[in-house]
Amino acid sequence: MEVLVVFLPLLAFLVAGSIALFGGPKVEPAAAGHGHGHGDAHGHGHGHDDHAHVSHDEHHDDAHDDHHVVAGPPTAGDRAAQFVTAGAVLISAVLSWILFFDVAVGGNARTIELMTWIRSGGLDVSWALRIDQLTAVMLVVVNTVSACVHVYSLGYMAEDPQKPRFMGYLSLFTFAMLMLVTADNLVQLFFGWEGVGLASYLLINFWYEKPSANNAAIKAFLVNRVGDFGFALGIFAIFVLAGSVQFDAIFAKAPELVGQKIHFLSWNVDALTVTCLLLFMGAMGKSAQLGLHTWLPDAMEGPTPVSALIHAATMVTAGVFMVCRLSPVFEYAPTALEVVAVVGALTAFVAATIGFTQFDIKRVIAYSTMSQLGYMFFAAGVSAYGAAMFHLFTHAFFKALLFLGAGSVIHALHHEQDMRNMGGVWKKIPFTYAVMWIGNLALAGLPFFAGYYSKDMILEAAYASASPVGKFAFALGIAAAFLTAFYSWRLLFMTFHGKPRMAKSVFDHAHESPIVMLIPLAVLALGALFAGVGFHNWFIGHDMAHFWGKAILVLQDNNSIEAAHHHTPGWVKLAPLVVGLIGIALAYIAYMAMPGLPAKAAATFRGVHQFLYNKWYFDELYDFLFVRSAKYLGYGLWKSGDGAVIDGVGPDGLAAATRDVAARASRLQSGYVYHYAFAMVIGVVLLVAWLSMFG
Amino acid sequence: MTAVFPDIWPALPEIFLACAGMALLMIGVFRGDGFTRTIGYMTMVALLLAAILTMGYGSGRVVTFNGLFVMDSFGVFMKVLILVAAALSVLMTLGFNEREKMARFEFPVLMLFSTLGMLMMVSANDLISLYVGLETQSLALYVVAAFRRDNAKSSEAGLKYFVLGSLSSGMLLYGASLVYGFAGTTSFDKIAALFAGGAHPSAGLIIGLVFVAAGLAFKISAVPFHMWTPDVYEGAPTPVTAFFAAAPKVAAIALFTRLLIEPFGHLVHQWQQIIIVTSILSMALGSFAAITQTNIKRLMAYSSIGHVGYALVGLAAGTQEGVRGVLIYMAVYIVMNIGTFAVILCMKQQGRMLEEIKDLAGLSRTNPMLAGAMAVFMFSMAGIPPMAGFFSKLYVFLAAIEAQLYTLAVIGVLTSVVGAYYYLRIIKIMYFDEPVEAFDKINDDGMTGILVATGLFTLLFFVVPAPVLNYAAAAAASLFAG
Amino acid sequence: MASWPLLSFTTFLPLAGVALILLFCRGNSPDVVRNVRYVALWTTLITFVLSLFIWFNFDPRNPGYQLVEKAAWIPEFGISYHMGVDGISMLFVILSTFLMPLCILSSWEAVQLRVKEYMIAFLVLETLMVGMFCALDFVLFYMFFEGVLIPMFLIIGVWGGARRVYAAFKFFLYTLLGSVLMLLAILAMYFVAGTTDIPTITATHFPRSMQLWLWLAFFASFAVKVPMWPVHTWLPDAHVEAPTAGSVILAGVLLKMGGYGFLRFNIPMLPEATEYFAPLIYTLSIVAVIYTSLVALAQEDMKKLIAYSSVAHMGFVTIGMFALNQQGIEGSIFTMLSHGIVSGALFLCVGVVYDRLHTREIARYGGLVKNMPKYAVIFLFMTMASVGLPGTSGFVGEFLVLLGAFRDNTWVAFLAATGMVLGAAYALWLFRRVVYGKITKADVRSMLDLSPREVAIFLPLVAVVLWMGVYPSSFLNVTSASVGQLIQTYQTKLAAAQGGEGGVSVAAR
Amino acid sequence: MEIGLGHYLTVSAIIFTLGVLGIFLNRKNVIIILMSIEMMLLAVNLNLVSFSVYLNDLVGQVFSMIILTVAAAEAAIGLAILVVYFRNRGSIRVEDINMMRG
Amino acid sequence: MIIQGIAFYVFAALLVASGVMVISARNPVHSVLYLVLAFFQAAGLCVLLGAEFIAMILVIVYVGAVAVLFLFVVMMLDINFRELRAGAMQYLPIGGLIGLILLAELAAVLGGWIIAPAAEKAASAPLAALGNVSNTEALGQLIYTHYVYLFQASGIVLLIAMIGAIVLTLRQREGVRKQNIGAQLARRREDVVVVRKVSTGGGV
Repeated sequence: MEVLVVFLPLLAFLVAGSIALFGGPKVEPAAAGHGHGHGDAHGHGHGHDDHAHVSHDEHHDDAHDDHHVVAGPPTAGDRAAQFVTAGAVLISAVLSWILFFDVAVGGNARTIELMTWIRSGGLDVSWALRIDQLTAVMLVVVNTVSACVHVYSLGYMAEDPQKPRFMGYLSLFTFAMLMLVTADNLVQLFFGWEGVGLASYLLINFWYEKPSANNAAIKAFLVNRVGDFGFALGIFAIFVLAGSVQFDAIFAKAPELVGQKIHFLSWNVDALTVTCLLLFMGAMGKSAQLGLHTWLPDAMEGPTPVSALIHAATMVTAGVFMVCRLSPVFEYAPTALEVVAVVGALTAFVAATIGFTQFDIKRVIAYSTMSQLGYMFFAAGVSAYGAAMFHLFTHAFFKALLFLGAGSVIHALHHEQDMRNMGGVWKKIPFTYAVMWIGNLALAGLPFFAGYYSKDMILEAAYASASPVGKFAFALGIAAAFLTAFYSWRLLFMTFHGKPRMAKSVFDHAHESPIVMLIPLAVLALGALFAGVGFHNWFIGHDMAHFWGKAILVLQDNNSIEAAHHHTPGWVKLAPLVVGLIGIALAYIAYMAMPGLPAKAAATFRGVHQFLYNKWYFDELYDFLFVRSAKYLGYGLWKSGDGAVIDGVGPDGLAAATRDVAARASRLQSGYVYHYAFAMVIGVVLLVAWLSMFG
Repeated sequence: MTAVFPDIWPALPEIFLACAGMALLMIGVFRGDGFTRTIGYMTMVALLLAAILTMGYGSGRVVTFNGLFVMDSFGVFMKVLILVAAALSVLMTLGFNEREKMARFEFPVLMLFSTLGMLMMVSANDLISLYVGLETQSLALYVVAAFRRDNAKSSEAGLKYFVLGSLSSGMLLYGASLVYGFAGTTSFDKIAALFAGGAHPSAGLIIGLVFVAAGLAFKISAVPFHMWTPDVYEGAPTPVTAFFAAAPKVAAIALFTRLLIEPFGHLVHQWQQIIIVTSILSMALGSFAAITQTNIKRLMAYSSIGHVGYALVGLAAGTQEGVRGVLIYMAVYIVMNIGTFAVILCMKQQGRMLEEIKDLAGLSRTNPMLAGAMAVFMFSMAGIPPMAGFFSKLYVFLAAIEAQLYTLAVIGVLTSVVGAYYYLRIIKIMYFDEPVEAFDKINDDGMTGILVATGLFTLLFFVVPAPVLNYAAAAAASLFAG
Repeated sequence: MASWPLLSFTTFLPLAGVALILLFCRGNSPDVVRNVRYVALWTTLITFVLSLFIWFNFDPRNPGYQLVEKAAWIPEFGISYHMGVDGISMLFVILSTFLMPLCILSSWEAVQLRVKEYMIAFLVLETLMVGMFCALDFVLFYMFFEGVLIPMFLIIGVWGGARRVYAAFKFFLYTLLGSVLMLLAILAMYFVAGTTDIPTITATHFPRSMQLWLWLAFFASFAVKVPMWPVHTWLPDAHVEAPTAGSVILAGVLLKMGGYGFLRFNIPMLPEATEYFAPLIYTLSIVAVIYTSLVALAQEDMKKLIAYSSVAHMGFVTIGMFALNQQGIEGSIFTMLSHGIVSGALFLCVGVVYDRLHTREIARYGGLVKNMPKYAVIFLFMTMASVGLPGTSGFVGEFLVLLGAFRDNTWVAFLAATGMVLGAAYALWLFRRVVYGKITKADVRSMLDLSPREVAIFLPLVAVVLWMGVYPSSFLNVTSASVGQLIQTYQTKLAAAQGGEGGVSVAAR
Repeated sequence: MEIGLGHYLTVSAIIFTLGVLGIFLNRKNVIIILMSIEMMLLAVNLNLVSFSVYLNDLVGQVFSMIILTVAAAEAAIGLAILVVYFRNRGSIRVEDINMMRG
Repeated sequence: MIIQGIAFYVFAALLVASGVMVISARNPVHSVLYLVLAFFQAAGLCVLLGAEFIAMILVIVYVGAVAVLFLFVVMMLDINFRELRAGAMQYLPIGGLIGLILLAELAAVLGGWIIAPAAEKAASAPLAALGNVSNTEALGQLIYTHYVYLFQASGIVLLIAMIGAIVLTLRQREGVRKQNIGAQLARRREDVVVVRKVSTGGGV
């Protein structure tokens, strides 16, 4: 069953990929995926980047629109591809719920060895499926959201001629994500890690004719790579310290490593701290934490279902998952945990500040995602792993819901993403409007919605934590909570209320999405409504210890959730709600009651606004520091380094010198006999002189 | 001091050649120039017979003619090399001379006499016989260099060669006289015996040795006594150049080697420096100066200067391994050199001889076999394995390393890289450039045979290198045993 | 099976193909040309199959030389015809024979001029390459090692691009310059060991001062071949000018000769010098990784970009082997194999578009994915393999190398790992410019997707890359025993040289 | 005023040097060069004869005779080549012997 | 002894002087004549040394044959001497310097000549062994016995010189009438004489 859960999406990808590549019904789905004769289970096929032959229309390139309209007949195998992928993922989702109850609730953690992967000296890496509580939670999250998105995409992408390719990518992503969460060792984790990165790259780049999509895809990949750079070094460090990359072995070894030093670069530093920080760097990249976050907003260039699945619900939470997975290591590295908490808190805050100035509906949600990820991290940073996971769990539902809802809006408004061109459509798309409300309520953490349970627990845990940075994180968290509520309702009001600001024809044509898109919305809405109330007992409540089993380790001193349950003052519990309500109120004032206010405020605080609107100038800074300088440096090294210096002095210089010497040497040969005789005589004279002096 | 009839058997090849030469001269005189081709073939046969006679000598060292003449395995090796080279050269000249209307029966006869002189050089065991052998060879060569007497270049080549050759003879003689005066004898054996006793050489002797070495360095065209080589190679008729580059070089090297190893073997520290210096200079000049050349014969001249430099690397070691290296080097050098000149002799368009390197352009398209052979020779000369030229370089450098002449070896290999450049340039012209006009078809079976034989030898030497190497080793050993 | 000389058969079989071509394919009619192509293809295919028997007969647990053949060659000089493979060399043999049929296939239509000579050059090249990896005698090795220059020179020079003459000369003389010094080192070793037999010399101890010089001489040869910074500049030129198949072989096999040389000679024979010079190698390799990656970013020519990426990848290789631990060395061998396949495939990818448009300028393309989806898939796959995506061969090698380096020196691993980022940057940037985007040029719009022949070339490559990425054990198993022994030799000798102190210090992990 | 071997040797050394000088100082006439060569050989002969006498060994004089013979032959050939050259170029100026260089 | 000394100095001085003149005379004919003079002086020195045979050969061969040959050629080539005279000695300084160095090197060495201890024994043809014979006779005894090899070889050298000289200079001019003795001798009356009857008064 476990194997099925993980590899069904791969199979689906292979089928869909083949259909996309070879087109038409002539390809037998069963045989298509593995033309290279390898076991279907190993390898993700040769259809990474499948592009149908049908061409696109070209009228979208300039605008920020999100959708491509058909300009050719649909591929014959479309339907097959859709059924196969959606079906496979749905089966996976159902199976993973079964697994969840078996493993997490039933406590049947297990590991299934598939085969060896890399074995070299003491390094022994296998392909294995580790199904424990943490995994089970992730399986549920991934597969459920993925299934929803698959189904949603059937409708959302209906007009796109390259559906098989798209569905294939989605399945590929699902497979990679599942490999990530089921990894039994760091290297397999890394495999999934990079696999989802690839899928993300491909999906962001799905509309490959858009230069902005191309750039966003590369940016996503590269920024992630920077994180992976640290991650890889972290893996090496772990291996050097623990002698293994297998989780159980590492966890068993971790307590012994406390206080041990490692010679890293030129310094002797605490081994676990540096290792955890390196690993955390990977998490920062994948989860778009401050510093390595710049790719996430740009990633919104991809189709909206992608944003929902990858850039909101699942992939970006991989970092959180990783930190939680490695809790038995992080627990012994308090300094590293502090860093995690601080980074998380700062991210939560910074992202929120940016979020409330943006106008692109997807970007707003993207910054919101980033902010929520920050919450998860500082939860992990204060050892509230359960809370982090719980927030991950609930966030997946409501954020996917928000994205898909936004997608529905965009769909309805004919590919309009700018909120300044929306407004007043709530009557036209009431269902969407409703789910957006649900999503926002969950996001803002209003009581009984999913976010309430998880977010409040995080804030309480931060406050209650013994960690020296807990209070700091709490403060930033509260501030972010306020901003979250504000921008969520800003989004809601700008999108659905007020006067319609789009062209009339667009407004007239606005319509509710087809049922195939609404069902996933409904499912996710249910999640956003009940995931908190239904599961909090297991995740963070009294069954916590039993629920998580050995999957999460919290040292007794650090148990902030426990502390939060017992020693939190009442105002702490109330604070998030209060600031949330204030935020909503302010948003109402600004965007419903006094629509001119935001513009005035922006004008008044022009500097601040610009600063926030331009995302704290991170992109510009990085562009200057890395992109431009790398290109400039590369060009310089090429022309002057390789060209002028190395070649100029080396081969070309030598060749020139040789030619010069050659010309001189042959000029010696003057043709005159007396010169020749003279040379001979001089030769003799010199030889005689040499020998009579030194012979 | 009674006169005994000398043992003439060791000198049988020389005697045979002398008689054959005179007989052929007579035939030529009576039958006239129309008989040249026959005389040519007969000369070749005579040379080959002499080679067979030489090979029949066996082994062991015999000194005869009152110590003037010596025969040993070294001599056998070198003589066979010389005779075969000379025979092939004669074969190559036949067609050429007829085409160029310089077919005169004296030509093969002079080559034969010159070869005789070379054999005498190889067997010289006395300064006097050394000189006589050298002059026998040289005088004939002066004449053949200027053999195209209606051609200004040829006569200029002859004149230059003669003037400088005489100067070098003068130096050699002056040196010989000093050696005689300061050692009291001209006999190699006695000189060797003198120093074997540990006698310290007087300064006069050393100077004498320098002069003698200078004279011989001229013959092998080692820098700075090489200046004649490019001009003479260019000016002399091509077959003559081919001959120059092959047999006389072997003879001179043989003589040089014998002189330095046998009588002056104990003075190795003194002459080693001379050899090292000339070797380095030769390798460097041979590599560099060739780069700018446009005339292929001239290029081959510089190439031969370079090759002599490499051979001298082996000699500089002054050891048995070094001599072995020299022998192997010369054997391989001769083969590829003859092959190369065979190609050069095939360079003609509509009966017109070509000498410019650029005339080879696109040869690989118009005549792939010829180009292939030339490529093999060029790679071999550059010392690229698996061609024979690699092995020859290998063994001289082996000796140099063994004698701990590291600097010499390093300079040697570095110049060989420079040298590779111009060999490659020829290949480049043949293979990369567009063809201009095809060469005439080769309708000379002898030439084809030479091309095929030398080409295959050069290409496939690596398969069974052992025979040549073993003979060379035995020859080198015989020099040190005596 | 093992009773007959398998290695010699594999080595010299291509020459039989040459003989066939020379003897039976005369003239220049289209039929003859077709026959020549088929003879070459079948010869290389049979050679490949034959080489697979080497693998079947190979015992991965035995760290020593296997399938050994020894015959007198020049007995008086202690030089023999000695062939054999161990875990280090065996896979390179397979790599060479594997790439060769693909090269022939890739030249099927691209080469129309002087087909006969072309095929002969490639077949000879194959003999020399295989022979080099099998040779267990220094002189034999050197013969093959240098001999490779001849066919490659001709391949670049005759069938190359506009600046082919410059490139061919640069390639030839540069490599020759390096290797002549190695020849001297070989000779010097010969005098200490009294033989040129590689196993014997490996067991010989050389004095430290001598080791340093010998090491430098070998370094001169192999560093140029690898190529390491700053002697890498021949590579971009050679690659750019060589015909596609030439680039494939150049990147796929020829560069490996340098790495193989380091492993076979520098490390086990000259351990003290290796220890002494390892920082030098590290430095140069790191510079190579960072420098050439940056330079690759700035390239405007597809082949040149991939060539520079080769330099960077080979930087990883040298880092790995001089980490001198199991993961490092196995990783570097694996990286070499993987790079052989991947960069070969990338050059083939360039060849595919070059065949259609006759330009390698990146700016001339763009939007290829629209009309050439299959091509785009394969190109992307290979790009990702080059970037080192897990699941492809590129990852395993890179990971092991960096892991090995990390164990030895964290700075090295740290700096080298930046190559992961930069590598992704130039590779994706190239891919984006060529494959993605809008088609703006009319001639690009009319380009056709891969033909079945081209698909047939790429499929084996893709399969192998996946195989190596997903189940690398098939390859690592082969190398591990020999690598283990190599490290053992290295450390034992080092310990002996240092008077017993230290011993086998780093536990074999 | 004992006349010893040294005197003879010195004289011959002077003559030899003059011969050498004659070869490369002369720029105009090839015949002078040929004569210089003869002078060098003369010096050698003088050397040999004096050594022979002082060593009480006739070999030197035998050598000398051989040299004389060969020198005569050499002169003949040299003059023959010179004549051929003159016929081709109409000049025997040393500076004109310069068709081939480089 | 005094006389011998004086004679040596006279010969030597004249030898050196004429040697200088050989290379410095402007007219090649003069050079040849100075060369002849030099040979005579050298012969004189040989006589002083007691090598009278060599002395005679010097005079006979060199003066009688070689020098005269030179003279022939000089005259035959009919060179414009005036033209040749100009600026002959412009390279004198550097050339002279090298010459002086060479001379110094030689002189430095030659001055210290001593008979090597073993040299006496090394002599191949010690005079003592030949008995009390004249120089010429002694040489004669050697040259046809011990040195027969050299004798024969010199013969070959001379042969080569002969062939060479002929090959290079002999020209068979086309279109020049030559006497064909064989043909002349083989002529019979019947072949060349025809008797015709001519009718009288008819004219030919």
